[in-house]
Amino acid sequence: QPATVTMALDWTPNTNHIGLFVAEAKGFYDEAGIEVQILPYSDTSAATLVANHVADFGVIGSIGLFIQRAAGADLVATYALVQTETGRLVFNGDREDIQSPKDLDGKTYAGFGGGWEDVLLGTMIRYDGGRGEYETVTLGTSAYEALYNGAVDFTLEVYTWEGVKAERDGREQRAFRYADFGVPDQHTNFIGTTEAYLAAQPDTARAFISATQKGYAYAVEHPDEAAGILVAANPDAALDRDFVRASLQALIDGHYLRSAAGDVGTIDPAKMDAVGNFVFASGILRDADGKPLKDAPDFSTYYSTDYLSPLQ
Amino acid sequence: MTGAGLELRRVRKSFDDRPVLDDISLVVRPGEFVSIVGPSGAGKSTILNLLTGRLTPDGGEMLHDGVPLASGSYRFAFMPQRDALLPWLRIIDNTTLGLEVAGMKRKAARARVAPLFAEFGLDGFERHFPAQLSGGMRQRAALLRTVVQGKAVLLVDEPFGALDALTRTQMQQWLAAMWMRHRWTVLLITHDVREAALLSDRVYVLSARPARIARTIPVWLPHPRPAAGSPEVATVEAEILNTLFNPEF
Amino acid sequence: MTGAGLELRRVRKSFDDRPVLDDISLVVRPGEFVSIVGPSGAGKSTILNLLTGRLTPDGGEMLHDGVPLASGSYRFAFMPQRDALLPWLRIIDNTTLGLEVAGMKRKAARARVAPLFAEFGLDGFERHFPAQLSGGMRQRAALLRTVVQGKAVLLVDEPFGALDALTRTQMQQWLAAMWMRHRWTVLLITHDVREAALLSDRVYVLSARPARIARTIPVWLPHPRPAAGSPEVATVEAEILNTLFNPEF
Amino acid sequence: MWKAYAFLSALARALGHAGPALLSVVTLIVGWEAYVHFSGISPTVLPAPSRVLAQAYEHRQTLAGHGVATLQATAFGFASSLLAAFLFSLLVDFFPQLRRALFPVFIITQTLPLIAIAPLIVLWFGFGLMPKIVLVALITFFPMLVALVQGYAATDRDIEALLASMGASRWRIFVTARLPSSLPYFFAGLRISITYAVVGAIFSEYAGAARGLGIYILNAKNNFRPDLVLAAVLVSSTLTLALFGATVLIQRAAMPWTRLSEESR
Amino acid sequence: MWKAYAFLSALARALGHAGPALLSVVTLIVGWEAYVHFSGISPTVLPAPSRVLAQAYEHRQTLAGHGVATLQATAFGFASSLLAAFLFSLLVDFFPQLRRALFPVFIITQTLPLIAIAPLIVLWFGFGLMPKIVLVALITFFPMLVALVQGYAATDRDIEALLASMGASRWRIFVTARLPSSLPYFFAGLRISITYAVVGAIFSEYAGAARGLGIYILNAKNNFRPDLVLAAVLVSSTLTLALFGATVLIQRAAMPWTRLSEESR
Ligand SMILES: Nc1ncnc2c1ncn2[C@@H]1O[C@H](COP(=O)(O)OP(=O)(O)OP(=O)(O)O)[C@@H](O)[C@H]1O
Ligand SMILES: Nc1ncnc2c1ncn2[C@@H]1O[C@H](COP(=O)(O)OP(=O)(O)OP(=O)(O)O)[C@@H](O)[C@H]1O
Ligand SMILES: Cc1ncc(C[n+]2csc(CCO)c2C)c(N)n1
Ligand SMILES: [Mg+2]
Ligand SMILES: [Mg+2]
Repeated sequence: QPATVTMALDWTPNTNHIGLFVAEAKGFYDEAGIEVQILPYSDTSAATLVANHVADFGVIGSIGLFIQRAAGADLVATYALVQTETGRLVFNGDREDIQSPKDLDGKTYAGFGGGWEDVLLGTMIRYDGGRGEYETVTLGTSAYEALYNGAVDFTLEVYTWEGVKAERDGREQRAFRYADFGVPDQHTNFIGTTEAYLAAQPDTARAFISATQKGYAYAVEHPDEAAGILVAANPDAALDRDFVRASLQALIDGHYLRSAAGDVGTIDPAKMDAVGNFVFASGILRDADGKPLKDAPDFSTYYSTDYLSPLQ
Repeated sequence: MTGAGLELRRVRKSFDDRPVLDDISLVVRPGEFVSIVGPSGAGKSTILNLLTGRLTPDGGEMLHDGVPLASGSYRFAFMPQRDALLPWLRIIDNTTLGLEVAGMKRKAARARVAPLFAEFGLDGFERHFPAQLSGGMRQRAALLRTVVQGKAVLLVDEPFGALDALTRTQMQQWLAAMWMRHRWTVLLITHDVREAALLSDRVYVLSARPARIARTIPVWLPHPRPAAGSPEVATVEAEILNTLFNPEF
Repeated sequence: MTGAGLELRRVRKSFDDRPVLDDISLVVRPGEFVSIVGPSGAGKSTILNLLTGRLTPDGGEMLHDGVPLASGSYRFAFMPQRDALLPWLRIIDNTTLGLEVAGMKRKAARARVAPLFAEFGLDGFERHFPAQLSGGMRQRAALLRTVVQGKAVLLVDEPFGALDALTRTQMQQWLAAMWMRHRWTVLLITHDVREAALLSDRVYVLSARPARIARTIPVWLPHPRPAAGSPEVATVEAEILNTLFNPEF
Repeated sequence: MWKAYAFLSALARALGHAGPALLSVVTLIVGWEAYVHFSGISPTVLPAPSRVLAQAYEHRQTLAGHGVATLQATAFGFASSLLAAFLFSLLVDFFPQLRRALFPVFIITQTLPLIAIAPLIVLWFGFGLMPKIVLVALITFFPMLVALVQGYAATDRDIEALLASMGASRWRIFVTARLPSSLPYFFAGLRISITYAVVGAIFSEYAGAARGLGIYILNAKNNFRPDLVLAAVLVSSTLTLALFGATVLIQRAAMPWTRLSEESR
Repeated sequence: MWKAYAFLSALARALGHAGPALLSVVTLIVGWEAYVHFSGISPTVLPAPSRVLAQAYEHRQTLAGHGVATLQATAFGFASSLLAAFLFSLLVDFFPQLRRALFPVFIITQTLPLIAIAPLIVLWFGFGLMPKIVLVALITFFPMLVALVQGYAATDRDIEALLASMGASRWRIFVTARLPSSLPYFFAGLRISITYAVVGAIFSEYAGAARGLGIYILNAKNNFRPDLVLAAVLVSSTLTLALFGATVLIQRAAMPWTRLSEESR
């Protein structure tokens, strides 16, 4: 009787998730003796589902991890989906009035509804010499339509997904990278679970993480096959195979999935510390009672690399 | 053969091929109290609907003082089954309704109605809502609203059908007394054989649908008539009942 | 002073300190047809509610054949105001209702009721729903349901109050004929003075609330009595009405 | 012969009834189609109905699968809700004091904004059928309870007095008089609640589910496929209308006396 | 003296009425509090009511700001909905054929799952007040229209016949008889719709807005603060109950004849 692992997604299936589907399709999970059930994206964030034990694992955003951990949520990152930031600030290419982040003052931002977006944008604009004052309309999943329709001025996107799609659709876009404006580079998102789960099922966790890692590595090696797997595994999503392939290529070419050093899934302590201290300094880390943290926590407890296999 | 008052000649009316009034001829002379009695569903209310202009006859003539009734002339004051007081209007506003609809200013209408409240036993209830009145008082208010319009004929449809038997008897006697004083021209529809016998100068008995005038019964008794116990009234009642229960009619 | 039949002695009943029945004493001997007449709200239905056990008196005695009524004995068959037929039951099931509630098997109950359908003019309507019957037929079905229970006394509350005046007259005559045949013991509540005069051996006239027996009027006329036109009946009616309209009473 | 005539005239009447409705629905759809074609609006903003229909047909299997999941959630949720409403209506009918204690609590549940509550319910009850049942019940339970209690209260007092005079027990009176009296109210409530039940099930899926139209809609939306969103909406609306129609049929079957009284007088 | 007595006894009666309700609500809250404390459940799963209240108090200004935005959206949306419902009810009353054509379309709008429609409406109408108005109207318009049309139909035919016999015009009959007749139905509809209106406004904010309780809830959820989510739920429920209470008061003021008839007989 194989152990069952439930895995919650953070968005509709996309190339960030490709290793999961490849591991499933290529039988890596079977080989590891586990059965993985991938839960579709829903309005309840994967981190919440994981922290409340509704799902065993989930895709957790980087800054979300820090905020929730600080607030006492039982969350641990066990796998870095990407080695470097895939997110970026994006706006339509014809906006001559936007040349650098300080031009965003007074503009309208389509947000996803989280406290950290303010920190990110405020930091970038102020780093560039602006005031960091802009309008926010919280749109969640409608943000991109709103941007394309010109209803808002800018938003955040995942370059390797929305960005590639815009390129393929011939939509002129320009973007600012966070790291160019005072925000430390980070693993944009992780596969995470809870301390409680790791304590109770260390072997299952290891089996799942290492098989997943194998899946991502395989996807990098066999992009054509991997793209086909993602499309076939998600018939409901009606994915365009060529687009998926292009997105995967962008992930490979940018060394997002496999770093130039050859790491897949590895969590870089230096990046974690830099980002952790950055968000701590910005004052958005709050304890369980909603009070800002006084001292910087030990960020090394926020993640664990013990479950990765020493692949290389 | 024309004359003063209201006259119907060979009036017919069908609804979707279903004949309701077959052949109705009747007269109501000025100052007369005339009743129509008939089985349920015979078409009694339909006759009044023809007279108020809500319906138009399929055939026959309707004359008032010898002149054919034009549609939209609204010559008669109508008192519908039950009292049909508007629950959201105070009694004073209910009673002036006909005058106001006819275009009179509210103030003038109130001035016209106010003196009649005492006579109708409604003194002090001007500012009450209908729900605050007893069944008998409501009927008097409805009748006040009808007569104050000053129309040539009062068309009254089963005014006391919803009252309990005792109150009904009281109201019939009150109406008889009022009528003797004012000598309104009245066409009364009723189910109640005794009511017809007590109040009318003449009773038209309708057949079942399609309705014809089965019998015309003149009542030659002097007014007022006793509420119960007069053998003459009883004879009239028996005559009406015999017509109604006669299977051949 | 005890005897056969139903007897009430100095019965009193109040609702929340509001006296409704002040002092009610009456008797219904076996085979008698007794009526209670009184103003609306006097407490007539309350008397029946005491007899069916829905209410208990505050004072006085209620005896049947000389024995005090125990609560929950359900000795009398009750026919409520209007017909109270259950709309969702076919006529056959409506008429067997009392027997089935009393524990009789459905089949036996139907066998008991079936032969009576013809006599009650309901032949062929066994499988109809109440809404498919005319008002008069519904009343007959309700009465059938009442008598078939085989109880010692029938308590009948204003059976014909909701019928139009003509149908009501017909039903009164039918009931008179049925009663002559079966000689049920009946206590009838009514508003209708004529109904009381036509049907009863004795009429109790209630005062307004709090109710006392204002007058007991024996009716010594032979059955059947004519529907209208008998001066003797008219005299009884007048007597009842005089009591009711007497301001001192 | 008479039967055939009656059938034909009933059909003609039904068409006569449906005619104006069809006309306006068709007008709406044609107008929408024309607007999309002539305004040149992007199909990612407003897809044409023809496209929605074509996509619905193309993805019919997937849609059917998700539709069945939603239907299942609706059915289980609504059945539980009905059962609970009936049990509580019994309780409240036999112990009227309970009514004052319970109803305000139920009223408060009706004021809760679902979008806030749905994710919490998913957290408390997991990803399975349970949160769906709870949400559908939360939406439909109180309206059904109110319908039943109103229905009981509408029982003819005379009928109750009659049964009491026959020596009927409280329970016998309930079964023979109060319950049948409540049927028209019950069905009126049912017709409205069944509409909310479908919407509620989709809602709960949206907050977290493995399958269902809610999940499908969310995915389609994120993939910038408003045509598929609308195809799923089409399925869900059809489902709702079908359930609505079913309640009407059930009512006709369950209350023969109301039907007959119209026909044969 | 009499007045004071009447007031006191009314108060006592109100408390007598409210007593069991308060008791059960308090029991619920105390039970919840106790459960949270003794089960040791994490506050990120189920925060204690004391915590929710404390947080609501602490963030009262922010909550008030968002509450006002939601109230505004509700008010505008509901007002537009009422106006539209009244105009359509007039139309349908004066041209009854229109009813058959329009109602099926409106019925279909009631089966649309809001979660699917709300984002589309936000895209079509922007992030201002407009999409909120549209969504609130979409939810409440048809129930109000039905209430009004039912109300007109409930007019006593005798009263209409009477007015017609006096020579009253169609419009005069409408104003004097049909409109007042519809008031009880109108207010019954109002009481239900106002509840949905608030939920609808929060919903549309959730799909896209700059301010409002919906946004607050979304943010609190994304920041993993169920205590703040529930604090916002508390505000929204209070808002709903207050609006509900207001409609009851307005009804009493607008229909004095129903009130008097109980008092003074
Ligand atoms: N507008 C109408 N359209 C179709 N049929 C009608 C209309 N008005 C009345 N009828 C039918 O005409 C017949 C006579 O109705 P009417 O109301 O005149 O009877 P009635 O003698 O006043 O009865 P009741 O004594 O019960 O008041 C009935 O069968 C009724 O259904
Ligand atoms: N269960 C009750 N609780 C309180 N008051 C009651 C109750 N039953 C009757 N009453 C009151 O007692 C009085 C008499 O009522 P009852 O029904 O006996 O009158 P009634 O003579 O049958 O009237 P009607 O002729 O209108 O049927 C009324 O004022 C009524 O409001
Ligand atoms: C494929 C994909 N696209 C968009 C988001 C939404 N999102 C959440 S956080 C963030 C900004 C990254 O810094 C964005 C764009 C997602 N989660 N996954
Ligand atoms: Mg009539
Ligand atoms: Mg009574």
